[in-house]
Amino acid sequence: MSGSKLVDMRTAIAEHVHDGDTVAIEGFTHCISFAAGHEIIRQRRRNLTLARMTPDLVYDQMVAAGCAKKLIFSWLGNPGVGSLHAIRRRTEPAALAAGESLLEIEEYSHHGMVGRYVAGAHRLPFYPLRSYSESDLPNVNPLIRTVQSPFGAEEVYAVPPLNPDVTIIHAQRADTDGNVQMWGLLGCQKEAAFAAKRVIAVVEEIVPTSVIRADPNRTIVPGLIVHAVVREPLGAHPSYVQGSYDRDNAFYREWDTISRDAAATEAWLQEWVYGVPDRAAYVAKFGADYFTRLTPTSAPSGSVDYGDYR
Amino acid sequence: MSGSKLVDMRTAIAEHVHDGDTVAIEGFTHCISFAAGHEIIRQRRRNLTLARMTPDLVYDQMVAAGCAKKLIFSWLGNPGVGSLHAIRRRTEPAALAAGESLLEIEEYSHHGMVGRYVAGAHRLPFYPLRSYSESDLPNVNPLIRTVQSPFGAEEVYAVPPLNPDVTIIHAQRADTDGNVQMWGLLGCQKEAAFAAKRVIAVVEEIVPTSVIRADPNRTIVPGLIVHAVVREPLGAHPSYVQGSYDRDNAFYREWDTISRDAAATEAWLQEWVYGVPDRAAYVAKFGADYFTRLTPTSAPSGSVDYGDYR
Amino acid sequence: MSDQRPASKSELMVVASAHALAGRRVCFVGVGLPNIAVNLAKRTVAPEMELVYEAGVFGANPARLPLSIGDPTIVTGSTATVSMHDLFGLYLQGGRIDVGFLGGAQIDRFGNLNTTVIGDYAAPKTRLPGSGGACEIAINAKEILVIMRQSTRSFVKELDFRTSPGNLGGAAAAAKTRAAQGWGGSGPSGVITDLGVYGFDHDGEMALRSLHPCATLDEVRASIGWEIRVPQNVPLTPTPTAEELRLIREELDPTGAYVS
Amino acid sequence: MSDQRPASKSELMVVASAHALAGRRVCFVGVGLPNIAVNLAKRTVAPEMELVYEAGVFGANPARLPLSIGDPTIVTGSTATVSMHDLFGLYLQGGRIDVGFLGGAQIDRFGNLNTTVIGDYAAPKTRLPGSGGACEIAINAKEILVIMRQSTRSFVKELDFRTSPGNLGGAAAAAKTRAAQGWGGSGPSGVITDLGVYGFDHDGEMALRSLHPCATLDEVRASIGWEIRVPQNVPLTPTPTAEELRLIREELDPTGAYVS
Repeated sequence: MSGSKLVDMRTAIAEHVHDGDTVAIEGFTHCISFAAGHEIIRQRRRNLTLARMTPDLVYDQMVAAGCAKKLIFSWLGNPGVGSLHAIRRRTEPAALAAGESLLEIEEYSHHGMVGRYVAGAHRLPFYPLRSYSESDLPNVNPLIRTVQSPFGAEEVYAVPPLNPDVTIIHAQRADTDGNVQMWGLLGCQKEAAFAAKRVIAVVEEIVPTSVIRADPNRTIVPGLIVHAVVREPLGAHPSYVQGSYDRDNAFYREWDTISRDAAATEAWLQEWVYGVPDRAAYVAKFGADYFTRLTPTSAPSGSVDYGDYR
Repeated sequence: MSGSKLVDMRTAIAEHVHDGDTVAIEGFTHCISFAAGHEIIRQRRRNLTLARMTPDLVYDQMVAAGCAKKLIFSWLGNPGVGSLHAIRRRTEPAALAAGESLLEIEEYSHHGMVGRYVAGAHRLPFYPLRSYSESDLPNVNPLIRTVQSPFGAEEVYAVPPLNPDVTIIHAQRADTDGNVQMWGLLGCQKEAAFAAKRVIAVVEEIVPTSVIRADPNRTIVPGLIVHAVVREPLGAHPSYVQGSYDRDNAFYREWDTISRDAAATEAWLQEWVYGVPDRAAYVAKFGADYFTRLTPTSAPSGSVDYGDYR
Repeated sequence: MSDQRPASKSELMVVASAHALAGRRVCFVGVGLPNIAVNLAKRTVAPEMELVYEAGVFGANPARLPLSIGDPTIVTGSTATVSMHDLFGLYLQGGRIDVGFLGGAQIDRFGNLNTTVIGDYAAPKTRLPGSGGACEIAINAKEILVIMRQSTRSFVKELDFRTSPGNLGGAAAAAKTRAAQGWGGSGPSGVITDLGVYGFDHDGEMALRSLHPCATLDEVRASIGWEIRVPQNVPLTPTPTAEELRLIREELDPTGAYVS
Repeated sequence: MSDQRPASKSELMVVASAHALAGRRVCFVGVGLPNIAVNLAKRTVAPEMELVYEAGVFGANPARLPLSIGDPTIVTGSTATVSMHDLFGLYLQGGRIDVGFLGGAQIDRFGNLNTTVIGDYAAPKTRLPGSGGACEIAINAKEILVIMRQSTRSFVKELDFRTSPGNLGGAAAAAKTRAAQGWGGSGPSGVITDLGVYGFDHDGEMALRSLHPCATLDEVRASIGWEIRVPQNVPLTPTPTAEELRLIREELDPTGAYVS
């Protein structure tokens, strides 16, 4: 409909991510835009508030690179491996380097973080949920409060809306208008995108609008709310894209070793982030063979019929 | 996993729909289980509370047949045509027949009805929404109330959960465990099913579980919450099933004429509901040619790849 | 050879409604006349407009004129088909709809609408469809356009029931309520009838903006239940162009089912 | 020829956990040991069990052991893959989960769990992952099983932080709170460690139910930070069958990555 929103990652980040912004790079294990995270590091954004259910390696790297002043999250770890050491060094006073300050922390549960995005996306002043009861979390996070039901005497907990300045999602495909289709784990990509003031959609593949329109139930985010579309094959590595490539579990394990040491972490950032101009160069540096072993064999969904009604 | 839940419609209704129940036959224009509605009429269920966003012809027929004592809804009409005359005869005192009583009415807006199902499905004591502000609806429905946000001074409106005794949905396909897949307009099939104590899933086609598992993002209701699966081709006529058959707009218009007259309505019920033993006989009575003109040409979705990860 | 008949009142309603959509991006479509108006606008003054149907479709591309608001033709070829929870929560309440079309059985001078009952609620003379999505569209779409045929039964001094709020008792009250209750939109901006096009003055009251070429001021006044504001010099609603009439008559409603 | 080594402590944990799942229908799976336990149960005592992953999968059928809770292998071939909003709202909070597995850095005698911090919250000695879904699983799954290796650092008299409630200060308080606050479940029913299997007495306090064949009562007492209740005659945890060990060693964890 409107003109193409297709830009390269450098342009998308330069235009839509500013110092001091609240940024959500979402994707639950699946479809995490490491390509966007690395470009934010390269462009040396500062004082970001980083929101994400599971900060994962992408925020460990961004924190190590000095981009963040605050984290909003529900689970802080290297999934299946252990801790996020760079973040731990900024959250445990004993581990803090000279001249560094503690990260601000604002912490929820998974359902609470989902609820914050839902409230933001639905323009609601709060999201009610059955959680936090008899947990210490409300004691340390004043934004987890109770709400009185207008039906009966019951109270449940509530979280406030989260409206990121920019949400960045990765997915399998989009057209140049920004209509995004995704399959596999959906995480909270849709809710985080609708909650945001600006949306960057990063995809493995740009497809003609006719491909999108052939299966409209597969669309999770409409071009209406998308400001920039970036084509970035392998842009989610070391996380994965269902049907395209596997999670690089070896790298998740390797990061555990690298990130335990501040100097090794900095060296890794120099080599793999600052040392490459963009994601294409990062991919080339690994070499094509590296990704061949991460490529799954095919498991087709099959086609359904929408019917042509004239 | 568990044994097959496949039964015929007669058994499904006999076992799961009881006098006095709150029943939701959902489907927004699309996939309305007229086959279930007609079987409920044939089994002469009484004193039902009928919940549905848009009562449509199916509830007009059930009300005419004397099944209902109460309606819960958000829009009461023959979509694209006009009024539901049988229901109007039970809601307008001047039109009421001797010996009949007014239907009880509990009325919301579309978002409010959706919210009632969502609250029921999420086991929440209320659902907050931005609606009803300065409308007279809260004045005539005491279940539309305000709730105070715990963040700031704002009040929004809220509706209570709706948990039908039984929800009946129609869809394109399911396996015998009751894993249901649907495309096209999704309405509130998922939310109404999860909110219900019992679920009857009616489908055009029973498919092997492998077909379901080939495209898990297409599943809207899992077998976990389904009590009976009924195979009923053309079971949604005169409404439609995306990709299978078109909406029978001519019948929607014809019903406007039939239903204006109580005797004509009763004659129609005698011929097309009481006069046929089941949906197969109803379909046969129309004749195969009738449905040929309602069959669309093909518009395939295309297939996507989930990848085989071993 | 093209149809040379002058524009009918319905055609004038449709064309004036389409003109009111110029430059709008995202429109919540109702069935019947709004649907034709929106499709006409998309082919003329608002080519980038995205059609949203409350049934759960964004970016619809209907291959035929749908009878109902949930026709299968609005799904096939659309950019996104979603649950009604998403449609009402993310799209409408989320503030993504520029303009919503509403109609009604009754409208008052401040653009408040009744689609619920004629007579007493508990014992109505006429039971109407009710709100549907109207009462949330009224407060969450950024702007509301109303399409109604006018008569003293429909343009009334007092509504029997207020289903969907417009400018309440006037612009000052409405502005205060909108701010206090976090409404997403600014309410009704225009009313298009078979006789003319109306706007709302600074105090929130309806006023005639233009008179259709086929209508008279006497007709206008005789079919409104209050003394309607009429400017000193009433402009005429622009006559539909030959191309607009051709689109309606040949492409959008060739059988004349809606516009006749 | 099959591996004849006796069961290790980890294998005893896994097998005892699988036994605890007998007859359960819907299980919320965590990664690591719970994942192997659940898959073992599915092949032995609970063939009808449906695996639910918080990442958004119902009826998973993983072709390999996933490292993370969001591995692509849990999606391919599953019966339903849904958003996390649906997973946490419709499945968990909606009351559709029979049993949830939890672990933690600290547990107390009433089954309350800490996964947030060691030390002071604002200036922690060790920053742990936090709740994830644990604090809502704890109150919304119908029943909770805990799997943890025991030590005086983890089985403590006082939690540094209560992330997820168990039996609070005892069964009476917990029952009252569950009713008043509408919890969907009845809390912890068992704790499986590398040394034994624990249940909860009527007053809500943890008590040893069986001792693993490889463990001693002295080891048990020395690795718990309070005086653990031990029955007069402690039964031994049933020794894993050859088939159970074969399943673990040959099918579920052939590289010994999790169970060794």
